[in-house]
Parts: sequence; C-alpha cells; structure tokens
Amino acid sequence: MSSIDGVMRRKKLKRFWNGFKNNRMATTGAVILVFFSVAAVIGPVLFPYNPMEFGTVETILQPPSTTYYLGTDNLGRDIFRNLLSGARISLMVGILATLISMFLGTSIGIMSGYFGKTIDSVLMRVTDFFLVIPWLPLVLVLVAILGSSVWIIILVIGLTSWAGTARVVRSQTLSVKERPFIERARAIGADHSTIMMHHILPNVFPLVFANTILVTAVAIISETTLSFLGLGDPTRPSWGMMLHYAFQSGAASSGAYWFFLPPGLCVVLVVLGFTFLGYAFDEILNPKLRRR
Amino acid sequence: MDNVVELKNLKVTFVAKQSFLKELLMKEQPLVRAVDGVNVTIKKGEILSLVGESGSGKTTLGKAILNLVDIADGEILFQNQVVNFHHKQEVRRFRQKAQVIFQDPYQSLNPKSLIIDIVAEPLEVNRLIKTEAERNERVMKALHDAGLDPPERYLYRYPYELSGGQRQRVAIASALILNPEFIVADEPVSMLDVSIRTGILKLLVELKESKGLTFLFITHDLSLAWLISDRIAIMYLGKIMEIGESDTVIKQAVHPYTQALLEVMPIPEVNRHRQRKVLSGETPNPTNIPAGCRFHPRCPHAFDRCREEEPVLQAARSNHLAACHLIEKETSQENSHD
Amino acid sequence: MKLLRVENLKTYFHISEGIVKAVDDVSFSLDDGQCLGLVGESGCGKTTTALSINRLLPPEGIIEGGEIYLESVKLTVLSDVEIRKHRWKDVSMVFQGAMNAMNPVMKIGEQIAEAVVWHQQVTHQQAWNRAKELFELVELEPGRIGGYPHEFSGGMKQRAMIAMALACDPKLVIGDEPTTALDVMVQAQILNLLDRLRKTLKMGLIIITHDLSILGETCDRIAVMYAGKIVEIGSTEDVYDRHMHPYTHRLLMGFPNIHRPKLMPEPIPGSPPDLIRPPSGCRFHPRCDYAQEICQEQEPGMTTAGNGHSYACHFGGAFNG
Amino acid sequence: MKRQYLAKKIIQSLVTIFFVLVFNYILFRVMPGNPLAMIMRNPRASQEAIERTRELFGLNQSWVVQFWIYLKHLFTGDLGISFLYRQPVTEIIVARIIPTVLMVGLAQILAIIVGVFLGVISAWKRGSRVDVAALGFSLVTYSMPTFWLGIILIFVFSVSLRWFPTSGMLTPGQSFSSTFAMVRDAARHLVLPVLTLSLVLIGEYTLTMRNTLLDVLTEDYMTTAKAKGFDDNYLIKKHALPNAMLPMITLIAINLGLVIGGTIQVETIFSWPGLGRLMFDALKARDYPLLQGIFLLITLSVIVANLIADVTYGYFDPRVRE
Repeated sequence: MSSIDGVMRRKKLKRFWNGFKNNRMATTGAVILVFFSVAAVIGPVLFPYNPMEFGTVETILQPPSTTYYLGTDNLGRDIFRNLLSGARISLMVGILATLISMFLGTSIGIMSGYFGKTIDSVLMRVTDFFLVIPWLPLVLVLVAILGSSVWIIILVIGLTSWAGTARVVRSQTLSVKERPFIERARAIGADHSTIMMHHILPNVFPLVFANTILVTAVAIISETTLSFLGLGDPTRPSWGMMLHYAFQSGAASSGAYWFFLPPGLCVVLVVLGFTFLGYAFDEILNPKLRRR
Repeated sequence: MDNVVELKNLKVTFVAKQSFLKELLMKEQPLVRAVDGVNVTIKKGEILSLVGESGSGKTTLGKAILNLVDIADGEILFQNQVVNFHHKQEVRRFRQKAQVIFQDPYQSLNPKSLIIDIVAEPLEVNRLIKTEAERNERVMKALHDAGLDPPERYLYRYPYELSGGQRQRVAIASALILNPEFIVADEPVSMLDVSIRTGILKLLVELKESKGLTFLFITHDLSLAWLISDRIAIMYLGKIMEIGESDTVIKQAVHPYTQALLEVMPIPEVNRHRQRKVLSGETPNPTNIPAGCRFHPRCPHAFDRCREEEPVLQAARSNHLAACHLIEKETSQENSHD
Repeated sequence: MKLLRVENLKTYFHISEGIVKAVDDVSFSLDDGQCLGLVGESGCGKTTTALSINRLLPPEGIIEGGEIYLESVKLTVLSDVEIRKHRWKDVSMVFQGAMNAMNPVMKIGEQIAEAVVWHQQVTHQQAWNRAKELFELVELEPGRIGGYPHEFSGGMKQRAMIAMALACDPKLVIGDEPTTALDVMVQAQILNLLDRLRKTLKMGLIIITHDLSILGETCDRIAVMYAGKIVEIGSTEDVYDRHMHPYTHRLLMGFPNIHRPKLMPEPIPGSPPDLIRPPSGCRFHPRCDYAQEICQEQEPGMTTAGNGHSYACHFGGAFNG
Repeated sequence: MKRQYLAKKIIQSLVTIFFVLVFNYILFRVMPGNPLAMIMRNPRASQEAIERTRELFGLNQSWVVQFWIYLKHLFTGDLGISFLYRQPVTEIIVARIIPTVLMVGLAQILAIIVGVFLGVISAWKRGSRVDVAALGFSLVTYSMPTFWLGIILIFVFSVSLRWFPTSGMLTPGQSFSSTFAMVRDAARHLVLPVLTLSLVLIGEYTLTMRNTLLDVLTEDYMTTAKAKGFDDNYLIKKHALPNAMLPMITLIAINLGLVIGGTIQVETIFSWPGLGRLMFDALKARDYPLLQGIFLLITLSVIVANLIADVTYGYFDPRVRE
C-alpha cells in the first residue's frame, strides 16, 4: 500500500476520531479506562502487595490514615495496595476471557450465517443451548468442580459467554451475505474462505468491536461475582475477592465503609468505562442509531 | 459468427420455502420452476436483451450461465463446449472470459475496500499478476475504459465517496480488467437517474463496438432494450415467448404478451384520450404454472388449443420466433384461403 | 379559488455537514380536480416539497420561508396540533415502497378504519364497512380487508394504499413515486385506477416521479424540478412538445420513444450539485451546453412562454437553434 | 399454519432439553475430580446417603445403563439424597421455589413496566434531558454487579436509615397476630431484594426498548401513520409499541437465565430462603445431588420460559405463518 493509501486511511481515521472526540460518552469511558489501565500496570510495581503477608492485631480494620491510605482489611492487609494489584487481575481476567468468547462467537456466528443449512442449524442449537442455560449457576458448578485457579476462571467465562455474540454476528452475516457484492466475489471466482475473510469479516467487524467492549464489561462483572461468592483464586486477590472478605467479615453492618466501598466503586467505574465506550461505538458505527 | 453462449432446454428450479412439519414428513415439496426449458443462442459481438417482468426468471437465467445457481436440467455451452465446474483450472479460465455487472451500484461494491482493491480483485483472486506496478497499470486502464478519467482520482477512495453512476462504472471496470469476452449485465441502469443512465448505456454499446464484447442485457424496460440491443428475447414465467431483431419485435410483435407489454409501455408523449388496454391480474406464482400455454389465462386471444398444448418457438418470419399457436392458426388460414 | 397554493417555499435540512437547501424558493398551484406531475431526478427536492405541505418532515427538516395555502387555510402558520387535523382529512399520501409503508402487524382493514374513526368520529363497525367500500372502489376483493400486508402482492398493496388514502374523502392526494416499485403491467393498472378515481371523485392529485414518460396520460400539468427549484412548469403539452428549458429537453431525450427514430441520447455531463454549497446563478449552468457568463452570475427568474407555461432560463429554447 | 411454527419450536426445545440432560449427566459424573469419589470421602455424608447414591447411580453397570437409570430417576422425581440436609433433594427444592418465584416475579414485572416506560420516553424525546438521564441511569445500573448494589442498599436503607430489615424473610422469633401481619412483615423483608434485582434489569430493558424503538421510528409505516394525523400517544400506542414489543418478548425470556444468576447473589446477601441461597449453600458444602437438582430445575424452567416466549412471539407477529 503506497503512501497515498496511508493518507486515505488516516483521513478515514481522522473522521472517525472527530466522531469519537465530541461524543461525551466515549471520552468519559476512554478517560476512565486509561486511568485504570495505568494504575493496573504501574500500581503493583510501586506498591507491591503480598496477599499472604498478614498484619498484626493492631493493624486490623484500621480506618484510612497517612500510612494506610485506604485503611486495612480484616486481616490487617493494606487495602490500597490490594486494590492496585486487584485492578491488574480483574482487568486481565476480563480482557482475556472476552478475547476467547469474541473469537469463538465471531467465528461460529460467521460460519453458521455464511454456510447456512445443516451447519447453521447445528451451530445454532449449540448457541441456543448456551443462551438458555442460566449462566451463573453453570459457571458456579464448573468452577466448583474444576477448581478456581485464575486460568480456569478465564477459560470458563470465555467458553460460556460467546453465545450472545454468535447470535448477533450471525444475523449481521446473514444480512451482509445477501448483498450483491458477495455474489460478485463468487462470480469472479473467489472461494469461500476469501469471501469470509475479505468481504464478510470487515463488514461485520465494527459490530463485533462494539460488542467486544460490552462483553468485556460483562466478563469483569462475572469474575467479580464469582470471587464474591468465594470461588475466586485466593492467591490472586481480585476486587471480587476483596468484596468477598468484606462481606464475610460483616464490614457493611459494622460500618467499615473503607473496606467494601473502594473495590466495589472500582469495579463499577471500570465496567462503566467499558459500557460507555461500547455503547458510544455502537452509536457511531450503527447507521440507524447515528444522530444525523 | 460463432456462438458465445448456447442454452439447450435449460431448466433451473428452487425448492419453495415450506413448513417445517411437511419437510419432516418428506412430503413432495413444491418446486419453483424459475427457468423452465429455455433454448437460446448468444452470438459473438451482439447485445441480446432479455426482457421480462419480476418473476419471469430472467435474472435466474443470467446467474445460471455464470454458474451462480445450479442447473436442474439441460446444457450450457460456452464457446461451443460444456464447462466442467468441478475442474479448478477450467472454472478459472471460464471466470476470466465471463463477467457480471449487477443492478444495485450501492450494494455491489464492498463498502470497506478501496476502489483500487475492488477493481484489482479479479486479478488477485485468479492470481494473474506478479508485480504491484502491473496491477496498478491494469487497474488504471480498466478505469479509463469504464470512462472514469483521470483514473488516479478514484484509486484510493471508498465507494461511499462516489455517486451511483461512478460506482456502476467502477463495477464495469472491475468486470473489464480480465478482458472478458462475455458480460451478463443484470438491470445495470434501473437504479440510476435518467441523465446518468444514458452515459452507462452509451459505454456498453461502445465496449461492444470497440472490444467486440458480447452482452446479455437483462431488463424490465422494453424501450431501453429496443434502444441498445441487436436482438430482444421476451421471457414470461421461465420460458422465452418471443425472440428476434429488436426493431421487428417492437414494430411487428407476434406474441400477445409482447403486444400487451408494448401497449402499456410508457411513452414520453401526450396521449390523453387513449385508455390503455391492460392485462388483468399479475404474473402467477411460478410454483403452479398453468397447463398448456402458460400465458393463456391472461391472453385475450386464447382458444382451446392454447389450454391443452404448450406452443413451441416457431418462425413467424426470418429470424423472428414466437411460441404461440396463433402463428399456425394464421398460416393454416392463409393456406385454406388460397 | 385554488385548491393548493405554494408560494416561495424554502425547506432546509440542518445536518452535521451543514445546511442542505433541499427546496429553495418553489412556487406552484393546483386547481380542484386537477393533476400535477412533479418530476425530477433524485435529490431535486420533489419529495421534500410534498412532505412540507403536510409538514411530515424529519426533525432536521425545517420550513424556513414561504407560504402554503390549502384553499383558504394557511398551513405554514398552523401549530403542530392544528395541522394534524388537516392531515389525511384534507391531504393524504400514497407512498412508494408499499412493502414497508403499511404496519406489518396490523390488519389492512384496521389501518384504513382507524383514519376514518379518528377524523370522522364514526363507530368502528361503520369505519370497517367504509374500508370494504374502498376495497371495491380500488378493485380489491372486500373479503380480504382482514389480511396483513405480507399476504398482499406488490400491486395489491399499492391498491390498498390508495384505498387508505381515500378513506376520509381528502381534497388532495399526493402520490410519492406510487408506481416506481411495480412491474410495467401493474404500473399501468395503478395509473389507470388513479386517473379514474381522480375524475369520479373530483379530487386534486400530485404525482411525484423521476420517470417523465409515465405522466403522459395522467397529468394535466407538469413541473420539472432541478436542485431544489422548479426549472419549468406548464401543461403536459407545453412540457412535452413546447418545452424551453435545456434540462427539460435533456431529461425528455433520455426516455427512448419507439415512435421516433432510434438515436442514442447524450448523457448530461457531471453529477447533481451539492445542495449545501449550490452553484452560483443558475444551478444547472455547470452541466448546461448553452451556459454563458450571465448564467453563472445571475439566477434566471421565471419567464412566461404562454398561459400557464413558464421556465427559468436566460436562453430558453437555445437547443432548438 | 400456526401449528407448524408451534411444532418447530417445541421440537427445538425438546432437542435443547435433551442436550441439557446429557450435559447434566456428564457434568456431575465424568468431570475431573469425579464428584462421586468426593461423596465417598466426604466426612459429613452419612453411610445411608453413600449407599443410596451408589445404588442410585448404579456404579457397577456400563455408563449407558447408568444414563438410563439417571433418566428413570429423573422422571420419577427422585434426585437422590442431599447429604447436607439428609432429605430427598426434591423435597428441599420444592420448599424453596415459592420465595424465589415471588421475588423474581415481582422484580421482573417492576423492571418490565419501568424499563419499557423509560425506554419509550427516551426514544421519543431523543437527545433531551430525559433521554440522557435515562440512558445514564441504565448504563450505570447495567454496569453494577448485583451483589454490590445489594450491599449498598443494605448500607443505606437498613444500617443507616433502618427502614428495612437487613436479611431473612420474616423477623425471627416474632409471633404474628394475623396472616395479614405476617404478610406485611414478609413484604418489608421483600422490598430491598426486589429493588436490587429489578434495578439491574431496568437498565437493560430500557436500553433495549430505546434501541428497538429508535429502529421502528425510522420505518416507513411510521411516516404513513404520522401522515394520517394521529397524535403522539396514538402513534406510540397503536403503531410503534406493537412492533417494538416483539423483540422485547424474546429478550425477557432469554434474560431469565441471567436473572437466575442475579437471584443467587441477592438471596445470598439478603439471606432470602430461595433456590439461589440453596444453590450457594450446596455449592459451599459440595453437596452434588442437591446442586444437580437445582441446576436441572432452573435450566428446564428457563427453557420452558423461552418456549412460552417463542409461542407468544408467534401469536403476536402475523408474519410468522410459514
């Protein structure tokens, strides 16, 4: 691709950036996510945290102070440091699980939409199966049986949350497949894989992109809920685990707000960041919703 | 004048959408006989128009020739031999010779590709180019042939940046780049404004004259067919009703269906007093085609023979055929008078 | 008194890219029982003009100037609530793609009856009978009014739309490309039907189309629009046989006529103008073969070429020279 | 012709149910860390429960026979003995159904009414303050983990304001003069859980309703309806809503699967004696027969709900003929 093409691509990106810039929701979402990703990367380096290193009797449930910026938990551990390393884990689990479910959802969606007939009905029955099964009980049972290492949690969330994406991608593929430029591609001799990769995927991708961001939000909530219900990986304390300990030790009723508020707020803020971003992209990319 | 395309008793059928339960019980499924036995030859360097209303099967016939739709029966000869579509090399050679232009300029180009990629795609898919320079050079030539000058201005733009007419020219350039010999143009201008439409029609005629290209021009507009084509074939419910030189078919139409089409064809003239003779009803559903001559239920001249026996294409005059019993009836009356 | 008078109508669309001057100073009128053809290519403002009458414009479309009179009523000053009373009772519409113009989950009879009940305060049963009458009027089988839009063919849906438009005995019916999506045979049936109804019911009719050739038998007068302005208006004979504007000439030549010798018409060079920054002076000058200095500077006013026949060009009839 | 659509949907549901049964069978037997072995070693499991489970699962026969035994037991409602409660699983579950159905039902109804109402307003007055507020509210509640929302509500309404009890269904140790008093007390306990569950749902229903309605409003038939001179309320009620409600029906059914997840969290925080809480306890105690029973019941009820949604969709949408 020569330089001219580079100019064209930059022009298109610039147009997209303008659309993005003055969309208040998108910018707030982006700011939140940048803040938390920086915190997740740098935080644990500056303020290392070892979950196994417990405090002494005096340091239990200390309110926020100069030494412990956000106070300590029921085992005397520094909440602020726990929060930073929790950010890394929650974001990691959320993003990795989403990648798995996006890859599965998109490929199954495109294949069943494009090939149709038997492949379509088989894949759709499997998709319906995962859509119909109540998600949290399934994950609870799986994690309970398979053990709750962080990698298993990522796999379980990823392998059980692709159905929604598959359904959305399939309906988009069906509408793209009907368009004449697909028939034109067949008329000039393009084979199935070229058509899927070169024609269908680029036209389905904007929707997939917006959907990915929304699924990340759901994945992070899922990890937090799992950990809260006690199925988190104790060696890797995510925000969910903090909330689990907070609830177990009755922080809410005893008024230890600094114990259960910060992790909860962090989860909501990060998820809100993804939801704002995802919804904004959906509005920018989806012609019907676009504000004229 | 060797033949480019020859169709022998071509039949294309679809399975009509049918309820799940019947499918389950394997009941005999109703067939849509979209193309129901067509014999036609397209000669080198001519534009043959295929005219018919929606549901006549004209688009399906065009797709069948390009193997975009499976054939139920009959044969398609391309340059006097049957193309074996399971043999990769043979298919590739056929694709390079036979190309297509679609109706909807807004939907027939991939909105996410640059114009240069769209036009060059046939080359890349059939692995015909080695260097990028050769690729750009051939794209520029194709754009020029399609009337998009200067070509550089269009290379690095996206379809949404062009008007309908320009997009259709890009589609034509993409069809021309392989230097094909035969093009199926399926309603190429019906979605364009009048002022742009004539430009595309002029281009098709020029391509026929300068490059000796052969066209199958599919349209529902009889006046357009008359304007640009050498021969016209009228299609109704999957069969050819009448075929001949464009002026003879328009001026001396024999088949009642063609006459009815001519009667209702809009003409840019003031004729306030004439209340048009219009056929009643609409084209019936191709799953239950009437017995005998398929047009007899709507035909003003239908007589008992039309209801029993399906007429065959027969000569009304030199190279002007029609599938109608009236021809025999008239010739037999003339013989009986003498 | 004229049935409809449109004077210096200006309707602009305020969108992110700028202000689109879709209709820019358009004037025409219509007598009772008369049929006007509004013809022009896509983007010339013909649909916007029609939607401005009933004020059915999308939110970003605003009537900036000009007046619209329906008999003695000045529509442009009415509030949103007041203009609703005139919609369908006085002015009704037949839309193009009948496939989508009817509510897919509501019986067709109901979609007709609801307008009658709303405007004429009759019982539902009376409105239902009215719907049956209307079906007979448009040659549809009354028994089918209980059906749904997806059960009707293209032609039948368009007839149902016409029946719907006549539900409240309107003074004026506006057809926005009523036959474009139909086969030529069905199109002729619908045009015959519209012509017969107009004469028997003595109602005004406006047919909006890009296909100049279909107006031959149905219209009394034709207005040709280009880039938001009327470039020529006159009786059907004026426009077909005695047109003076180069654009009308080129448009007419674009439609092959089998009664005349076969000649491949010349395409109009260039593409329709950008209505956010329209060309100066006469908006057709960049694409006109006879354009001269003055055409670029000064916008031509309407010159009369006979009673009721006028055009907007400095060099009318130059193509005859 | 509608029968064909019905038959198709029923057959599809049966296929999915069969999938679930097979999946369930595998889940609790073949998965690594075979649960049966766990039962044998579990100290709290009484001898009688182990014996019952061994005979129930027919350990010695081939797995096909075991699968057949499993199915047979299922249909007779015999899901084995919960060794946490030493009672047949079926009995425990039946006792807990009512509280969950009550809570989920109320939350769903509240969420649907408020969600649809908010969705319609924000779609109709797009870009206005109402739209922005409704959108903001929906996105925030959509992004909030259910259990955390619960904790916040407890902290605000119970701990600080003392308006509502923090947990349980009835105030412990209180004798009630009349059933009405008992109902009133249960109602006070019900407010926070239902509020938590419905707040999470309202967000999603508002968003979906808004988007579907924005789609419908761009359709041609809305212009036709507007051209008929109807006022805004009539346009929404008679033309926009019937078309926009169709996708909502499917969403509400599919959403039920997620609602069950929410129920588990809410019942855990508010210690509400429903199926969710039961599942949480069974999970902690690794009580597999009970866990399997609840899992099956929830899954089958969601499938049935989806079937009902498909049928209602088919009933309301005339186009679903073929």
